[in-house]
Amino acid sequence: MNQEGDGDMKLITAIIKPHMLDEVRNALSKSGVQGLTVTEVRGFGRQKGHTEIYRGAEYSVDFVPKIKVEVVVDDEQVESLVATIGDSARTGEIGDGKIFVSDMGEAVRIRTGEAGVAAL
Amino acid sequence: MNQEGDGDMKLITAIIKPHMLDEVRNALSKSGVQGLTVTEVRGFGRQKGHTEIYRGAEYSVDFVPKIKVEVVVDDEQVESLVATIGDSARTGEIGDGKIFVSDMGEAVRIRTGEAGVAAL
Amino acid sequence: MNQEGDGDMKLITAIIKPHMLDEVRNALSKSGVQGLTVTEVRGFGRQKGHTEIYRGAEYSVDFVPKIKVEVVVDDEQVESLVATIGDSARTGEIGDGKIFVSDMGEAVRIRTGEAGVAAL
Amino acid sequence: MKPSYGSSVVRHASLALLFLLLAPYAAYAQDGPSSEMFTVNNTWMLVATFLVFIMHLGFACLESGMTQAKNTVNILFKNTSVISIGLITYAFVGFNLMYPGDFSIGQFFGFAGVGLDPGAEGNTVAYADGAYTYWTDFIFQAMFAATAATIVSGAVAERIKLGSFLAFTTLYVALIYPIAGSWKWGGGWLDQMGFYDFAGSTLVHSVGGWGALAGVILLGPRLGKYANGRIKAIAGHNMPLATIGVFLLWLGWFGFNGGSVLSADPELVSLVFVTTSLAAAAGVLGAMAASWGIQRKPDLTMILNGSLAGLVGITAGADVVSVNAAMLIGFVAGLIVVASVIFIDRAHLDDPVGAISVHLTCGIWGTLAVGIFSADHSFVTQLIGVAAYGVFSFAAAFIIFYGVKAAAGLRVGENEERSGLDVGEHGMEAYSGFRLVD
Amino acid sequence: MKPSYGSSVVRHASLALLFLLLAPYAAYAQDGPSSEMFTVNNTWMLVATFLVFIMHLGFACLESGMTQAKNTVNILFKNTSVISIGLITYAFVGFNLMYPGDFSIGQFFGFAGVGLDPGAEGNTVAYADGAYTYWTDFIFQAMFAATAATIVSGAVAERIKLGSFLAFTTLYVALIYPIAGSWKWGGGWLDQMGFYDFAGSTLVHSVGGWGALAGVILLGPRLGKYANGRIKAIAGHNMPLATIGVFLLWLGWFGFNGGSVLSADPELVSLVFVTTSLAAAAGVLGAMAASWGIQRKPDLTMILNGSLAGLVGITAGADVVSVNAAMLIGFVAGLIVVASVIFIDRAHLDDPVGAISVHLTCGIWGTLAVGIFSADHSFVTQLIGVAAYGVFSFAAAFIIFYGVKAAAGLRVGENEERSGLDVGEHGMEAYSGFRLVD
Amino acid sequence: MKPSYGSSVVRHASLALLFLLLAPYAAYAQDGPSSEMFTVNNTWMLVATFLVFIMHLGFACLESGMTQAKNTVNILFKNTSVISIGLITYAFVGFNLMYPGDFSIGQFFGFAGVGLDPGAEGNTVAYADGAYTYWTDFIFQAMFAATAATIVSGAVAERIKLGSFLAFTTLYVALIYPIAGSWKWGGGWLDQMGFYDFAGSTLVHSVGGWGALAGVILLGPRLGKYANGRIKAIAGHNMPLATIGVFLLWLGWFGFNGGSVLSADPELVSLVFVTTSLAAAAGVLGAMAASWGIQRKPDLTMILNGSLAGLVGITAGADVVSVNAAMLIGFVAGLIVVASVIFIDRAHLDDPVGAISVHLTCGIWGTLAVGIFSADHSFVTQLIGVAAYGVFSFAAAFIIFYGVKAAAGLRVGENEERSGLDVGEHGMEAYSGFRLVD
Ligand SMILES: Nc1ncnc2c1ncn2[C@@H]1O[C@H](COP(=O)(O)OP(=O)(O)O)[C@@H](O)[C@H]1O
Ligand SMILES: Nc1ncnc2c1ncn2[C@@H]1O[C@H](COP(=O)(O)OP(=O)(O)O)[C@@H](O)[C@H]1O
Ligand SMILES: Nc1ncnc2c1ncn2[C@@H]1O[C@H](COP(=O)(O)OP(=O)(O)O)[C@@H](O)[C@H]1O
Repeated sequence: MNQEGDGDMKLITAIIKPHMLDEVRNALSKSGVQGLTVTEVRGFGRQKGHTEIYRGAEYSVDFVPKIKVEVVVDDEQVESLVATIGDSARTGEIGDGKIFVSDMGEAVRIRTGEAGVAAL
Repeated sequence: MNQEGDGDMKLITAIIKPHMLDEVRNALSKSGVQGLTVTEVRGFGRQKGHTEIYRGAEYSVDFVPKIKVEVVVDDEQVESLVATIGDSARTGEIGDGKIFVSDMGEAVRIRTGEAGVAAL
Repeated sequence: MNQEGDGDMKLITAIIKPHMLDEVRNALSKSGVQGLTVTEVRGFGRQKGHTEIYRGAEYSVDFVPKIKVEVVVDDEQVESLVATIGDSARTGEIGDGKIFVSDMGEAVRIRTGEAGVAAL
Repeated sequence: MKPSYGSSVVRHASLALLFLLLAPYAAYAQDGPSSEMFTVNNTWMLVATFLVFIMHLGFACLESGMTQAKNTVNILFKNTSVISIGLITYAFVGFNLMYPGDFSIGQFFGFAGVGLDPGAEGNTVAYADGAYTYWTDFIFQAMFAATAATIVSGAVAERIKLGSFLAFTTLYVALIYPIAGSWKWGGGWLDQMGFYDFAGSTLVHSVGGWGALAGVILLGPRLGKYANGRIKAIAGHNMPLATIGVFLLWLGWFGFNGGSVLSADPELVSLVFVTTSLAAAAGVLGAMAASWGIQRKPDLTMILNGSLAGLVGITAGADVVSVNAAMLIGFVAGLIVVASVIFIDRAHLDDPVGAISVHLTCGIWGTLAVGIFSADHSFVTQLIGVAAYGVFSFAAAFIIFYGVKAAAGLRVGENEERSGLDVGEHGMEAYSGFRLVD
Repeated sequence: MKPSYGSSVVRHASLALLFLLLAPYAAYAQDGPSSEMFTVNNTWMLVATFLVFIMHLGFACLESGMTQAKNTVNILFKNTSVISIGLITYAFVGFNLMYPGDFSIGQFFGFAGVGLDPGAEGNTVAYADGAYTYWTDFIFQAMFAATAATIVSGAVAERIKLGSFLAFTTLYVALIYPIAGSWKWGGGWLDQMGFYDFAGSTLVHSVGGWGALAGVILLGPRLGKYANGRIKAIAGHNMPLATIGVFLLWLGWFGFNGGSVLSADPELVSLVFVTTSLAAAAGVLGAMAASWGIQRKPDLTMILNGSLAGLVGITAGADVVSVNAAMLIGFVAGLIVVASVIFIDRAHLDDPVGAISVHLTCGIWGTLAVGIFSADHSFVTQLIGVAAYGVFSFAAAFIIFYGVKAAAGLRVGENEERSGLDVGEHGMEAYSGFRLVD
Repeated sequence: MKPSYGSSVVRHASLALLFLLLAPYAAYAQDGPSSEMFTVNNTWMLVATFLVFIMHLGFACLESGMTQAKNTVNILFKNTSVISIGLITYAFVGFNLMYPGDFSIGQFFGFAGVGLDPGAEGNTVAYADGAYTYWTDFIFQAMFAATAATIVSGAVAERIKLGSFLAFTTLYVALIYPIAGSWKWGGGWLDQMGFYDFAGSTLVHSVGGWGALAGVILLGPRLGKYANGRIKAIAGHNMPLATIGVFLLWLGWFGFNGGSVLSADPELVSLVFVTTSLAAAAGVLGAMAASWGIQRKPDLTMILNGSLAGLVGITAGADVVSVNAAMLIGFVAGLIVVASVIFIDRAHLDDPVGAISVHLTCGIWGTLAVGIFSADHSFVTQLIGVAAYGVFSFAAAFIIFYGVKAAAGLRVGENEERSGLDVGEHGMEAYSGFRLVD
């Protein structure tokens, strides 16, 4: 693996409301992000699920549907992109979600074998 | 991003049996965890899939349904929470799953912009 | 947690084309990998979605279905496994995907409590 | 259809003729239909009744299949309720508003009183010249009644409050549909003018379609449907369900049209089967041509609409046009429905299932087609009928929807619309255990 | 229904009267029904037969829609098997147990021998006074037979072993249902006592419901259903499927009740169509009122149960109560079924689809309602019938289930129940390629 | 079935006898059927018509349920198109090719001209001796016609180009099916030889099955189906849908076989109901035994195929075999179909829904069974018929498919096949909003 790649990248993981995905993707696109990966997840947090009655019996929906957006970026972009995501995903209501940032050691583009930031 | 946040947090990722989710969530709630994210995944491991016959032809189901629980926590809580998860997810049978721990550099609450442990 | 485990492991995350999953899993199995976790995700990248017409109105499918393969491995295996994944997932077409590598601090087998590389 | 008593006598003239021709038993034919004929006629009308009943399942399947998964429970609830409300209100007031016997206000309105009463002869051969009993008459008509309201349901889906929709439905099906129906099938002014609508291209489908249009206008489009000047396609969630719906509707139409012969007359009922089937098939081909041409790829939902378009189109004249005309009417309906769906969408009228295009646009086409393809009917009279029903139904629906809106509001809140009416209105999911996206 | 030979003669008296009234051809009417009347009667009975057949699809859809996705294949397998086993065993023994002609043990038990034999006159007008042929008689009755076992299927779903269920079914449908049936429809002791059950509120639905109750008691609840003293709601996985099921059942009921007239008599069949439809509709409204009131939101599954409740309720008296009484019976059934579902759940009896509430509770209500709303029938006699069927069916079902449990076990293992019977019993998934949660 | 004019006279002899026996009104019976009998016969034939119609929904549901979710829209599109194309082409040429009246080339080919024309007597009692009208005759036959092409659709699913399939269908249904049909039902050479096929085990099902076989051979298997010498199971995506399909097919078969009596004759129609139902039920049990035995677990798709196998098997002789023979024919068909599915798969012929096994294998079995179980028919003649239809249908289908392949190609591209024909051919998803795996 190429050396320059090491430690130069970060993984930004954002847990957002499902209907904000288009906004976030648009905002990231405009900021030059060329790739990202999206997963449907369920969240448990301050935004509670709700209780419903089905055939007379109560049941609680503990988890709220969320979308996880993962994007691996060059170290330098992290701060601005975290801000971009935060701004585009914000509705101001509880449950807007979180953004996490962690280190990414290496990236490889499968098709070409390119590595590091060039692979993003 | 705020400084104190850096390096103070860990991401605990647990791969568990689907029907143990309620136990794990309850246990984590009791331990004070305020948020977590759940993903449906499929696992391949020592617990094998199975072979079935459909219309006379064999087919193998290689993957077993699993649940991935992700929770970002303050460094100090890691050890006890890993134990909590382990205890609550254990059935003693093969395929009970794994718990992974990695560093989490930063966390931001989208709604408020709070960062670091305060954002969890 | 046991000490030797610390820092000795890496998480390899590969985003691949769904129909290449069998190849990748086979290749990894042959290379001695004993466990991995798979998630259905949707990707946005150089491989674009497509535009369709439904009842006279255009709509764009922005995301392409992808599979995320996650495998936690002993540090020493990383390079060869990244190559293995790359080789088995490659079709040569755009959208073949990425492989990311990051540090994994700890691993625990829920059933036995074993930790570190022994837990994989 | 419908024993607009005047016309049914005319209709049965052909049957009478047949009797005369069948010489050997003419002796007793003079004395009216035999109990055997009464029994077979009535049996056919009851078969037609259960066929029309199953159309309500067809509507439920089509409407839920063509909308999003998160609103499915709500749609199924509405459709189950509409047929139930329709049957009960038709028993209390609808039947007697639609077939008042005597009109009290011109030939526009009459009411024969609350509830059902077969009277002394209601279930004998005397009631309808041996064609059916009073009970059969009622239940066949009752199955039709809820149809108009169900058509509205599709157009206003995915955003209307449950309670408000049910309030509208109750009033529309209990009062507006039967009053409008009395003008023709009840023997009112349009019947006397010579307006023709065999089984309800106008009386059922357009009446429903106008209600749908009023609802769509007052409700506004679904969130995001016409955001930023672009038209967003919101795909239906279950194509097999929608297809089941359409086939069940087609099946039911054999009773809808076939039963509107109001007897088991071999020639007429079989002719109606042929014109109905071929118009539906031609509608599929018309919509296939249009959608394959206009869109780049052939659209399943368009050919499903196409078959219904052909069916609605042939409904007004199924017993009076030729087989070739039936195919032409159906094919044109198939072309028209595709154009109409696209046009209505461009006009920013949000009709998730294409109800307005299928029932109103093609209902009008079918009614006018009688004036074009049947030498016995006048285009101008047909046009007057179309216009009269348009003005009355649209105005009535608009006023009711407006009143309900003022009283209780029509739309669910934004958050509810976004997360779906199933959880919002019913606290349930349609597909518990399935992973849904979006 | 059913040619409890005594009562069918009485029933047809009205038809005979009609003949007499239709003066001109009275001449040959004296000599019995014409071949035309025979043909139309028989045709109607065959239409009713295929309508009852489609109820089995209705049950399959309702039961699978109301349970979890992981048990769907198992439920579909059971339902497809039950109708098949039912038809075959009814041909071999059931028909001749239910209509033994002569009873051998009091008026409690008789058996006319193995297999089908129309005899010399079985397919002539002589067999049933021109109402139907022997073959029609058999096949119409055979379609009913499997119903009782299918009712049980819903209640014991999601945890019973396939083989054990099939063993129970075979015995229950081959022996218990027809023996019980012979008491009334076969002309046995309850028939002679004046007990009335037109189309089977008790003979079919309660018999099934008692079997369901026995099964539920012996099986115990699904894993986690009543854990920690709390009642856990386990939602059905496919509401469109459940709704299709209910509409198909309602459709089939036109044959179930309409065919139980046992001829195409215009007045009676059409009356039965009206009472049946209005009771179902009123059942929906009753359940809507109850569920909207008790729960905070209107529950689709409750109004689906409500329509079935109305249908089961009207089944005992569909031909002898007034139209207004039919609506009342249906509405009350709709209220009752909601209360019963909640009550049975609180009693920790785990019935995933509400089969006991729909078929047993409302079956009893419907049977008693005949004693209340029909002047010609005694409440006490109705009560005796209800009790007699209850004791016999419950005991028989309990014994059979108990025996099967002792021999082979009733429940699948915990792991199998958790991962679903589809994989466990069949090695298949119902929705391959769909992402399921849980 | 079918008025192969010769045989229908023979068939109606039994009816005539009945008339004679019913002494009192024999007076006018001499003059031909009464208008009442004409009406009830015709009504039954129309009921049979709508039952056959609903089989097309059955095929659509079964075929889409047994294949992958990503090809569902394509399959629904094909099925909706096939019935529509079938009806229209049958009106233009099919009916007059199948019932040419006079043959022009030996007893092999005749054509009565383009389009429909009832003539002067077409809708009177004179047309078919009071059994049905010309319109009924046409529409009943037309509903059958598209069936053969639909059978092909299932076998070639998940990889055939839409346009190429529609081209094949149009030719096969417009020309090949009716020409082949004329040999027996049109009164051609096989009819004169004494070949018997009551409702189409060979004329409909095998003709479709041979077409399916030709298509499967020319198309090749789905990607990955037989990779590396192993047989990969590709599971169907929606078992409730497949089950709905099979029950609707069974339902429709009451019209398919019951209508093939070509009158409402009480004895014959009711016998056919009994043989048809019991054969289907026995087919389920046969397939259950085979699949539970051979595979380790009972396979739902196999018992679904089993019921169809029983139905196809009984179709050739439903009116001429005993009830016990019907059960045996059905049970054996159930065994055979399981063996055939496995055998065909091992022969690397990729038939996703088992169409060849159900329709061809069991169609042959059913046709030969007439020679075995009916004393009045010759096994050798049956064999000749089977062979003749095999040679002609397979060759014709092969040539058409080959021509279409040369002209436009048969298979979609690999990428399209992988991502599904729904997006590739139609730009749509069947289950928008559902998370699909794979
Ligand atoms: N500590 C955590 N670790 C992982 N995911 C979390 C954590 N806390 C919250 N989340 C995710 O973020 C989502 C939003 O959090 P929540 O507490 O509901 O609202 P807010 O972000 O507005 O405080 C949750 O549904 C969950 O998916
Ligand atoms: N090295 C690994 N990397 C990622 N996930 C793993 C790894 N090993 C196991 N898993 C996940 O953990 C699950 C359980 O592992 P398995 O080997 O079946 O049982 P056990 O944890 O009891 O040894 C697997 O299904 C898989 O999802
Ligand atoms: N920077 C990134 N961060 C996270 N995921 C990415 C990133 N770039 C690409 N991906 C994922 O990889 C997939 C393939 O990338 P794409 O650009 O389409 O093709 P290629 O890998 O051939 O360049 C995308 O669909 C997306 O899921």
